[in-house]
Amino acid sequence: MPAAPPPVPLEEQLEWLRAMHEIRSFEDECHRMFAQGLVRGSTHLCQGQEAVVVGACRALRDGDTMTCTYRGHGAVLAKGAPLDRSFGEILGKANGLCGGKGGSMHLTDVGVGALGSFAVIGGHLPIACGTAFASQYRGTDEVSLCFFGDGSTNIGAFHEAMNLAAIWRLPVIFVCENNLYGEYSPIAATTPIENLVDRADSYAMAKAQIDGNDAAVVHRTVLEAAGRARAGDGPTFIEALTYRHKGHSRSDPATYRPAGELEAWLERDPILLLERTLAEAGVAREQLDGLRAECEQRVADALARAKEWDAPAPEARLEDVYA
Amino acid sequence: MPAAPPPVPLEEQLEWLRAMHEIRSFEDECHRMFAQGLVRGSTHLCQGQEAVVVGACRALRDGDTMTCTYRGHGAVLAKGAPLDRSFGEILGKANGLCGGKGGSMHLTDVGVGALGSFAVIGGHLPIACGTAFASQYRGTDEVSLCFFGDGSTNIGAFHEAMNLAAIWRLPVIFVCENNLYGEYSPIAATTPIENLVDRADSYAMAKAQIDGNDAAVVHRTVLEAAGRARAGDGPTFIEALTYRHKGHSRSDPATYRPAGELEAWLERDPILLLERTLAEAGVAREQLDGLRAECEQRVADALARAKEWDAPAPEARLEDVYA
Amino acid sequence: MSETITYREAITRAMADEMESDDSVCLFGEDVGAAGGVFKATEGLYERFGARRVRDTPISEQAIIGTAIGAAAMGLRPLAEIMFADFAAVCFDGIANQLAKYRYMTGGQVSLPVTIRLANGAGSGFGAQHSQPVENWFLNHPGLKIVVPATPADAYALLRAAVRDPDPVLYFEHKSLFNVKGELRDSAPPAELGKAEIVRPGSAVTLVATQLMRHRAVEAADLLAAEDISVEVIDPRTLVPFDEATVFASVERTNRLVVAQEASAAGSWGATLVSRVVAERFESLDAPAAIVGGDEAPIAYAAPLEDLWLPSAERIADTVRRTVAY
Amino acid sequence: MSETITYREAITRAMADEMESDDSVCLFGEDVGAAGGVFKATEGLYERFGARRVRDTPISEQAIIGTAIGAAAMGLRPLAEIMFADFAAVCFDGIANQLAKYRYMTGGQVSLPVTIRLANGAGSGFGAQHSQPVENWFLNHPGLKIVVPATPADAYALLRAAVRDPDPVLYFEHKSLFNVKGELRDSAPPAELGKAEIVRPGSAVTLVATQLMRHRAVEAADLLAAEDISVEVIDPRTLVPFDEATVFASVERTNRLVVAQEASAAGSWGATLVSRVVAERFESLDAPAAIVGGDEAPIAYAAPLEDLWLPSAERIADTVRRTVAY
Ligand SMILES: Cc1ncc(C[n+]2csc(CCOP(=O)(O)OP(=O)(O)O)c2C)c(N)n1
Ligand SMILES: Cc1ncc(C[n+]2csc(CCOP(=O)(O)OP(=O)(O)O)c2C)c(N)n1
Ligand SMILES: [Mg+2]
Ligand SMILES: [Mg+2]
Repeated sequence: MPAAPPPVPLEEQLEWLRAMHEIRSFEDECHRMFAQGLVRGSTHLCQGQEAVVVGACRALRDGDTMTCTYRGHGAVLAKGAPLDRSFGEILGKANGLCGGKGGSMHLTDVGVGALGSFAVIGGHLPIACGTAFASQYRGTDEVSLCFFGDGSTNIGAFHEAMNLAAIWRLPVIFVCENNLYGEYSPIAATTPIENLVDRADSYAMAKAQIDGNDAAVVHRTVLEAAGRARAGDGPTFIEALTYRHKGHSRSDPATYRPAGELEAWLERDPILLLERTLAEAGVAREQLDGLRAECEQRVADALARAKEWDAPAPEARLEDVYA
Repeated sequence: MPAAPPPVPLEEQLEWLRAMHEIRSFEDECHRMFAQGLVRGSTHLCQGQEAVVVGACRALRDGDTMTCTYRGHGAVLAKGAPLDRSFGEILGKANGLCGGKGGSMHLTDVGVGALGSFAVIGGHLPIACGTAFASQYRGTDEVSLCFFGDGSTNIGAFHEAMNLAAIWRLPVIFVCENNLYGEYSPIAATTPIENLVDRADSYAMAKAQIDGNDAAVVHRTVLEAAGRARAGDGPTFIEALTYRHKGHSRSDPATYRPAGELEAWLERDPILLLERTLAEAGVAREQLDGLRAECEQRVADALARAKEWDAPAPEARLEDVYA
Repeated sequence: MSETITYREAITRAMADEMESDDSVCLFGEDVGAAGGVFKATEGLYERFGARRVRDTPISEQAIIGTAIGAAAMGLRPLAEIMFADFAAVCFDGIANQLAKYRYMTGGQVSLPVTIRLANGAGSGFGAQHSQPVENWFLNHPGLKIVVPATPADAYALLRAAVRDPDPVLYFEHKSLFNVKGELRDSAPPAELGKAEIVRPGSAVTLVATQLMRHRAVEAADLLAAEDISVEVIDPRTLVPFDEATVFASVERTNRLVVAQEASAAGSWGATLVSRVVAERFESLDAPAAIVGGDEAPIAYAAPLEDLWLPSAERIADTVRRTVAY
Repeated sequence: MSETITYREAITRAMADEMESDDSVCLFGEDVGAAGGVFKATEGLYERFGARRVRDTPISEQAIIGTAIGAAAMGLRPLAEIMFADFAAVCFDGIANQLAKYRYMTGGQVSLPVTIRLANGAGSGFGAQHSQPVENWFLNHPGLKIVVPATPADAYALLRAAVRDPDPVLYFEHKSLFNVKGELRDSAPPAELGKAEIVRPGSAVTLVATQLMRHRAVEAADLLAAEDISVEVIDPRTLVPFDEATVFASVERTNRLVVAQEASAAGSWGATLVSRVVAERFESLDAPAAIVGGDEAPIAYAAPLEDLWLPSAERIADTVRRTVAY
């Protein structure tokens, strides 16, 4: 590892906190909407995993791309998608990110490099190789960031994507958000090894297992990986240890969790951790509370706006099938 | 590793040599048939890899099952399929192993535990898990032996089958015949690690990398793996280093091989090695030569018989679609 | 005696009854064990039959299907769950190239009594990758049987039949029907695969539909009855084998055919049926055989768009009106 | 000026010409580089365009398709080779759930100019897992275009069109046609997708066929000409988009339709076409529209069985005779 990079300026860390607050409160609003049955289908929330997506996306540059899963609200927002149009998509509005055609599992904002949220496990890992291939082919130094979960490391596409990325030295950064569960199954029930990160060895790929609840650690690690990728030194596999505070999806009360597990993780809530760091660095409690309140307000306003938008026109369903 | 098993009796090693001779000469006959255009389609020969299939299959018991690939003539013969009906299948005869419906890539003789030859890369690895699952489910101690190539370790099904076998502790023995090439590509061109056997670590699976041209080594290694499997200690991944003397398929002159590579491997021809061992153990040259001649004759006779058989009846093509 | 149960309960009960009567029946898939399945269709089976017979798998559909194939080749009767039917795409080789052809390629050396359960269809706001009517993906793959139940009674009897069938069966459970209630006779026997049901006799037109569309077809028939249009609604219940005789006989009486299906027309069972009726009962047709189906587009998320994509009872009725008026 | 070349050479030349004219066109697949491809269709491209633009991949079809999708989303025009079309099964999710729907799900935010080349069809003794006519697997997946050339000229013009097309195109190369020779005009332009060719005008019956069956349809037409049966042979050349207008117009003149296809009927493009003609030109049909296709069985290895499975010119002619005599 190169010498540790200069410490991240406070302003920047405060911006991370803002982003994490917005995601948290966005997800809390989604939780309410689905609980109230305002929205059809299902949703997969990421409260507790905000430090991974914010820390990672803040390590990227314009032009870099990001792909993620159905549990992608946080990642897409972290990459820069607007709150209101993201809500709009989940509400199925014409003004939603995808015109209401994608929905909660497919939030996409190509304009900000949020290239897509994919809902078939493993399906987007090879696609992330493709966006990385494009930069390599063109000789640019853009990197491809790819989020997926612990359970996704058992599907074939994971293996093929990791191998291709390694043998072609593609500038892709695979970030596995290990939140301990795949649906209702603890990862240990479906996977014979403890440290998923070691699967990188099957591809001689650079790897790092990190605290996914520490935004600064995630940021530093992804920055290093991006540096390697831009320098032509190929992909990195990062295992970020984290936890989802809610159930797998709208319909999951998560009763399978051992007593005390959630509570223990709540004490390591990534937002609390970052607030603590900032407080220790001298940021006033009032400023921190103000930031939180302001974010919650911004999210509430965005949702209010989105709710007012129109549904897509009937003809819209026949558009965008072909170019 | 447990203490080395007692040395294999000479008679048994002579039987291995017989089996290897028969496979060699079977494949040489196939080579001629296809070269002469007597057969349509393609064929994938295994001259040079006989020690792997014979050593491995001789370590099995009745009731154990074996699955393999389109390069499966040797494996199926080693498991006990008759020479004439194997030729018959390749010739598309009604009396062929599969009634002429399978062909060179799908030789199958369920009666002897040769459960199938599969022609889509990776497709049979999960199936091998299934036969192993059946023994585990029934509480028998039968094992499932699965052959595949080096290039096949880059396809998704490999990853899924390895992971499932490990987490369920299935009695499977995965034998990767590393013959250095996948079609026309050297394994190093498509795979970022040198020792494929290390991929077992992604599944915390027992592993062994061995000389695939030494029948005794293969036999001993598979015997140990089978012992573990029968004892409920789960699967093993064996990488057998070997070499195919011919091209990938009928149409491949194998011009991509570096000068001298074939010659070097011919000096380690598994049949020569076993003959040398036996000679050193006191078996007379005459006996060895006699055995070879006798095998070649038996193969020639089997082919002659098979050539006489009838083609399948037209109606046969509509049978066996459903039970 | 009979009892009112849901489509979901009928599925669970069919599995329980088959597992009870035959130890070679085993069940595996993602979260089918203690969790009772994502659609709660396996609830209670783990508690009742234990970890040997009911197993959770990793997220590895290729491994799930391959394991079912290998186990079946050795004489077990695996019930494999693929959750959302759309995920059949990640194990398509296992189903289409291995499962469908293994018996044939070996000249009948193996039988493969595999049952694959898949949650099918649109109408629940799951978006383009979790809503497809997947049954059509497998029509051009001889060697597979395809079962598409619409009612609790059929779900029960057909699932038991699927498990007992010596061949591979794809059993589609429609997501929009899990909570539909219906009567189930006590000790109802397994059904026979390949027998259609005349859901509602009629004389003016033959309306063929499955799963969610069967229910909308009946709704449409009710609407049309008020207009004195007598519609014969037929549910084939299985697409392979397909009970052509029952449809042909009906068309001979009604001289008109409409197919209501969820999927778009290209490569669908509806288009196949129309081509068969035209080939075998050309003279019986007094009007163009019509297909009411989804648009030739993926399934959109927004409720109003998805609702428009799915044929409604009203759209079905319109097509029937046009066909009868022809 | 024109020149006689093989179907294989036409394919190679089309790729070369597109790569020459557009640096964003890249090619990858298994052994497509120095080895020139398993079917030798990429021979010389590696030498000419180098390792940056022509790449060998591991045996990882899911990675191949995904890479093509991601690269296309970023503006490249990837040519991905899947070798035997049957292997589309191992990357079916990439093609059917990702490639076909990605644009739609994102409300048109991405265009995916991906061309996937697949070696299709029976007739070469490759057995059940290497011989299927795979084009039908993708009919029920809106978002994909499907191209099925039968001649060197079409192979060339359609492949260039596929590469330039803004949408995903599945381009099927028939294994039994690689060595077929034909004329190619100098500087022939790319074709337009969705334009059928009237291969041979006729008045008594419309015979629609693609790829290997197109050639057998012409043979059949020759046989029948000797019997004074005038057959109009139409090759749609692309299945999606499908040039219905040309077929409809022909049926209006001939009042009879026969489809000759390699695949079995269930879920096929032939069945789909029949259902469309019945819906749109019912009154034009004076006889049952007929499909000549493969048996509802996997493809056997033994030459005599495979030859029987594939519709022969004689079998096609028989069906035409029956249809005309009706
Ligand atoms: C191929 C496939 N199989 C199954 C599913 C159903 N499914 C959705 S999320 C999920 C669990 C994924 O777990 P993980 O990868 O850990 O991601 P997390 O949900 O924890 O973020 C499963 C099995 C799917 N979407 N795709
Ligand atoms: C899914 C799939 N992709 C590609 C092929 C074409 N193919 C046949 S053999 C082969 C090479 C396999 O190499 P390896 O696994 O090393 O086995 P070997 O042939 O050397 O025994 C390939 C790519 C295939 N049969 N299936
Ligand atoms: Mg997880
Ligand atoms: Mg090899």
